[in-house]
Amino acid sequence: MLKISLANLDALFAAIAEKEALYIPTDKAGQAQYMRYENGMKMTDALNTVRSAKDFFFPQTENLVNFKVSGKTIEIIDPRTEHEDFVVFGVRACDVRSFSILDKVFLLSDPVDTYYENRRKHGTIVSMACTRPSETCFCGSFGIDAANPEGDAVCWKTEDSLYIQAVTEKGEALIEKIRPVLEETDDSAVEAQKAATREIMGKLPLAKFSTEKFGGEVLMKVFDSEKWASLSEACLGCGTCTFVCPTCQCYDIRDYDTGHGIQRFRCWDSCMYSDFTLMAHGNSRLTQKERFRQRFMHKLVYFPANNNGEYGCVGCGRCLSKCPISMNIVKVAKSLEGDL
Amino acid sequence: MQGMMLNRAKELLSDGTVNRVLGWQAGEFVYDITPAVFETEEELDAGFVYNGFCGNNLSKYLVKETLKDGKILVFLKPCDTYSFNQLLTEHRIDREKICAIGIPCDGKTSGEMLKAKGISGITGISEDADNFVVDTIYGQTTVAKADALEERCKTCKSKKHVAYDELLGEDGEILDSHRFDMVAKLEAMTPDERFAFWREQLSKCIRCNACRNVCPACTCEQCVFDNPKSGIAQKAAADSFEENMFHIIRAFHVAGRCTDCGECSRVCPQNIPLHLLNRKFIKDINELYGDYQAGAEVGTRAPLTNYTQEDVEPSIVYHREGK
Amino acid sequence: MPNEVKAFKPKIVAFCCNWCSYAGADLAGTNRLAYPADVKIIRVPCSCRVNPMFILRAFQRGADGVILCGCHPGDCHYTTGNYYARRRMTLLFSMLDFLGIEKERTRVEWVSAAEGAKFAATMNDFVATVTALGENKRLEDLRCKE
Amino acid sequence: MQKIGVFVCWCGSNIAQTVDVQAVSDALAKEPGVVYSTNYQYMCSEAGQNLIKDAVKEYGLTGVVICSCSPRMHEATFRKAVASVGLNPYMLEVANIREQCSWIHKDKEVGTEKAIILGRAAIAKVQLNAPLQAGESPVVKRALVIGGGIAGIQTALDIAEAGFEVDIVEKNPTIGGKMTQIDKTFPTLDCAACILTPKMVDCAQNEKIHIYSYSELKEVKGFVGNFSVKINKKARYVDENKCTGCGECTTKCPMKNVPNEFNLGMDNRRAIYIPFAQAVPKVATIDPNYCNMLKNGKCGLCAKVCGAGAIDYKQQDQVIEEKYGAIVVATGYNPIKLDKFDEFGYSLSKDVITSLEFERLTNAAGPTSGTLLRPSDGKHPHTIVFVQCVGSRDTSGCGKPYCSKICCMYTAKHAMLTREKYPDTDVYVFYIDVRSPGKNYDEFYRRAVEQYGVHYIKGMVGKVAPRADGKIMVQASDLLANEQLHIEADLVVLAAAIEPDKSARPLATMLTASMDTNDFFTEAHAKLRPVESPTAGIFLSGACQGPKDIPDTVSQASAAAAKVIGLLVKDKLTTNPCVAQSNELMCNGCSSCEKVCPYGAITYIDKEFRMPDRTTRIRRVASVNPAVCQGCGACTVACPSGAMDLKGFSNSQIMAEVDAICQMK
Repeated sequence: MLKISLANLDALFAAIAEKEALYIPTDKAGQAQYMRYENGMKMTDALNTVRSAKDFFFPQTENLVNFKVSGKTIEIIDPRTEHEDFVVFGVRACDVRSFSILDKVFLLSDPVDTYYENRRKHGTIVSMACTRPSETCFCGSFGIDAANPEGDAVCWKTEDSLYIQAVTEKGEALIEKIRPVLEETDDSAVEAQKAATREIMGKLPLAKFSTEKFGGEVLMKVFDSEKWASLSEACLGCGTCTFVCPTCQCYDIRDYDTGHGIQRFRCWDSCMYSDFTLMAHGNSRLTQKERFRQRFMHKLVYFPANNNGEYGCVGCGRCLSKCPISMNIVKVAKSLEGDL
Repeated sequence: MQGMMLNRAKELLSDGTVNRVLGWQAGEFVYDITPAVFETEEELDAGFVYNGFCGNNLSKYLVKETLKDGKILVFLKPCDTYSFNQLLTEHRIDREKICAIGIPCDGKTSGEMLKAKGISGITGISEDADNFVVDTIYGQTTVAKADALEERCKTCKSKKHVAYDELLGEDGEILDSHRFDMVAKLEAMTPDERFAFWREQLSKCIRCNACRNVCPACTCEQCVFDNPKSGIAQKAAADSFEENMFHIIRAFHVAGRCTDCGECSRVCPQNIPLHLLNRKFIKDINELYGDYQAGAEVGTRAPLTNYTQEDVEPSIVYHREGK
Repeated sequence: MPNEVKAFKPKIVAFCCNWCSYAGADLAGTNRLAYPADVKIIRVPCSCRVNPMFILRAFQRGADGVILCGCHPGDCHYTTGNYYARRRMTLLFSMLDFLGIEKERTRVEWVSAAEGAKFAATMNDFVATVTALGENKRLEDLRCKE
Repeated sequence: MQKIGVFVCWCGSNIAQTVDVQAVSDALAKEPGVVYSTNYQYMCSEAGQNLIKDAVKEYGLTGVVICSCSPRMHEATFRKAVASVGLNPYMLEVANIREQCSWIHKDKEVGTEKAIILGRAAIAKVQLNAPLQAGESPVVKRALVIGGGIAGIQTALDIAEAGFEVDIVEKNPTIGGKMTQIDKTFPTLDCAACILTPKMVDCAQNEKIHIYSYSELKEVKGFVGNFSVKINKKARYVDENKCTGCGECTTKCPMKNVPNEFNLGMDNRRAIYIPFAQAVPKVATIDPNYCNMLKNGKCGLCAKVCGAGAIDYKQQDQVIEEKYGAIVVATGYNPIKLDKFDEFGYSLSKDVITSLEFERLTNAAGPTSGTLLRPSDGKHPHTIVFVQCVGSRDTSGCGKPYCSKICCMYTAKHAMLTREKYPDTDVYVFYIDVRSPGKNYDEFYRRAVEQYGVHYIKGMVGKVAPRADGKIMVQASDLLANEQLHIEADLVVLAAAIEPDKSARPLATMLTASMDTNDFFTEAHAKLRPVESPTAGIFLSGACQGPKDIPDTVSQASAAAAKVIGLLVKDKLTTNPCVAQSNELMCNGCSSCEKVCPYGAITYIDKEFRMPDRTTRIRRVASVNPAVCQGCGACTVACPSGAMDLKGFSNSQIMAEVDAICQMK
């Protein structure tokens, strides 16, 4: 176990930033968000960023291919370049887990999404254990330990110090680079904090919340539930839940006419949108009820059915606090589980 | 008030005056209220709620609800009644199918507002006349209501209901709210400062469309930004231009029609002060073409579908006071 | 001359109503009243046809200035079109200014069919103003640049 | 994707001189969708049009772009050409590379580059064009003539002759115009009144003609075939229907010292007056600036003496609304004011007069009853100096840059008549050039010099200085003899330049008709459409279009009448198919578009729609009446959902043009 005094945090960041691009969660325009580290930048006190850390590997928009048009000729240009190495610092346990969910979609099954792979390969995740979880947190429901997150390296922040430990080779390589600013210590303080956090986690209102009744087995039962109508009644059809969600992975591919060519890009899509899966014949999901149902079916039923029971949710609670009408996966699951 | 509303709703349901009730439903944590349609007294008893967190403007749901058969009861806070009138003006809702009950409002807050005060781990909230008492797993905190109010409520333009079939409680007055102070403050900045301000704010936009979808003035059958044939359809704010474009055009499309209900800013997950764009238009309209409050009356002609021969020239923008 | 800095030539889009300003532009041509080639005219039936979307679109695609010319208020071929255009543009320009975008990049000018000289003078002045401002940076879309 | 043909016109050298037409057609050939691109000397010629037609047929073109002069000039020509070979005329766009390119840019590289971009924009637009079908609109079979001078009179008579109703609006109390003030006309020397007044009477008696005298236009709305006009009939305080024109009142009115404008202020009239004996209508008018009764309610003498009881001091301006199919502008001219020309001493001496004043001094109905006498002392002048080009052909900025055209001839007339009537008079004419083209004009001028012994001196007058003894010193140079002349004159006559009447500019604005920098109305084409304004349905008659003498004016007046008749004989005009159209699927029924429509072309209907989920829904949607819509596009911007679009100028077409113009390089 290595540590650095909180007063010296700047030195740690500077040391990382010297070697690689560093992103930390900071307060910008009143919101916690990841920003590229610049000298003097402070880490946020907020529990988590509004947007999740998935942006680093699956950004909201990404160019796939460019077509350069001049007169009647079209040239095809691959915009990809080898991504620079970067470090994402301070990722919470829930968000770290989201990467393994995204990996299952983009990386671990054919075809491999080379755009995602490019970013994933060059990114090092430094996670941060939670100490003050919120009432909207329910990562525990998915077997995530907020006190001891996954990641290439893990950090714990106490009153006065930041403790850091490498978990993977990437993590070790990073710590090797910044070793001079760190000092060796035992893990007693960290263990004490873990215990404290776990105790708080147990007291959270959603500590007992579980999705275990859901999965591939109950597909039709959930799908056909009459409750979807009332649950989706007030849904605005906006994309807030999907866009703040660390595991939502749907995207649309669009062409942008630049005037001298086409940029074919992908951008996040939302199953809540009326043009989601719009095809030439029209949309198979005719009303907001079907679109709304899709999102929760995906997270609670389709994803576990296809991924050995793993749910497509990490319990970060972003949708709970951000949905304009306060409708969310917890309310949906609680409403439906009675019938299962 | 919640009790009065509940009783009246039940009466009207049971005597057949209305078939459905549009109101607010309780959630997990007191603050997470969801708009809901109640069809029976049992449903009302089980979930109907009206408290300091019932911020949602229900008027827009009437667009969808009045397409259905039967009559619906809707509870309207003073500022929601302006949206209600504007929707009537634009023929978007069917007045015949609505029973509107005006209800008082002391200003609303939200879970987000409380959390912005550093409160976390909320397990319960109770309210008295002046305060919210918030229980958390980390202890109890008392927050003065006046402090916790949403920005739009701190600068509330009116406690007066401009439309209703019946009224519960006392009607209020139109207020002198200083709601344009922040706009004026921005106007007084240099263009560079304003540019920096808006770039910082709008660069947060994730184009979730929550602002648009919640807006009672945005009831288009298909938004130009969703219509691939419009030539300006955008699914994501791919760059700074598109961030600007979306918000400028959206504000322009609702200019003269926006009642300043503030829902856009309330729902923005990134807390972008979007209402300032709308208020800028309202302020300009008031100053250049005379005071106009959208939704104050049914059937008025919006400033952008109106003119006078003596209107100021666009060049006023170059000569106006300020920087 | 590889080191020579190419003088900034602004891109100016001029929306001209068919009845007055486009005819005014024709008259400027007939009278050989020169104005910079940076100005390219788009003919619209009336100033009220110009949607703010068009103006933003022009900036997006690389315009450095956009000017809207129509009949003088009171003289609209369609009687009232320019009155609506006047309100729309006043509010739009004010909003652009509110966002910190240089207000001098947009302009409305009323030019009648008889005012060829005014058309040329207006364009000369507008080009000079926009040239002084330099490239449009605040409302640019980098994707459209090469 | 369209198959587009591009045709670049040289316009002789008008375009080709500053635009490399070959480079333009080569560059545009490379644009997507362009299958044929060429250039030709005159696209509008028959050969040029055939070139286009052949290409449409040979290449199966679905879209055509003409890079040429302004679409206001030849768009219709080209559209007709492509329509004749089966292509929808609205599949053609014109890139204006003459008025908006070659004529304003001197540098060929710059001009060429801009022409290519303008061509690209037109191609981008055509890509999105759709075939359109023209509708029809009825023609109101009534014409309006603005101005009751010889031009307006002739036009009105000719139109009425063809059987159509005509209204003349004249701002003065009588029709007749400038010609009523002229004594004799060149080159025949017949008396102006003798040839004009019968025509005035014809007008008054023609049942197809209605004269609104002492009236002015207040408002013009509408479009060709269907103008709606408000005429302000000024109060003349005399009931036109009762007044018999006996003139009793004009002899009894106690206000005797009102300057008489008919005689250019050289004598006086009363506050109630009939401008001259042959006025039409022969009706008295009270001048409210001088009438005591109107100013302070004291007098009322004219009412007392009027046997017909026609005097009405309470008369108000009256606004008359009328619909017309065509409007003719015949607003005429005026001599310029000479106060800026100190060197000619016009304001220093009463004996320095303008040519029009000279006409009055020699006219039997003039202030001197036709005897040529000096205004200052009423004595017969023995030496008269005529100065030509006063304010004409003047590039100093004081006067007018153009030649006023009529001065050479009327000065010759004045000189000749003076010498004939008063052979003891020495007559000098100072000129820059003598311009006498026209049938029998040069012969006329030569007669003045050769038979009548008028001293024509090439040279300009430098100074005209009145002397205390009443003589006027004229200092001038004789360019041919190369000497300075000092002439002691008794009378100096200045041939003042002429300019359009002041009412022309506001009128042009009302009519949305073009004017040039000198305020002359612009014709649709200087050679080919000289009597039409570029604004459809507006025609030009007489000096409002440029300086003209009487024969030219009358020819043009008849030509304009012929054009009007050609329009009025049609029962219907094909209407502009570029009208608004609402996409019902996207329409919210919010009424924004209806509120901004100036024609009331938009109504709402409740319509049943099948929804994607197989339910049906009745929705309120906008519906545009294409016969009423004029295509301004106000509704398209008022519509927030973009449901309302304008055919021919659609959102996507305009944005395609924007894109093409802004394309980054």
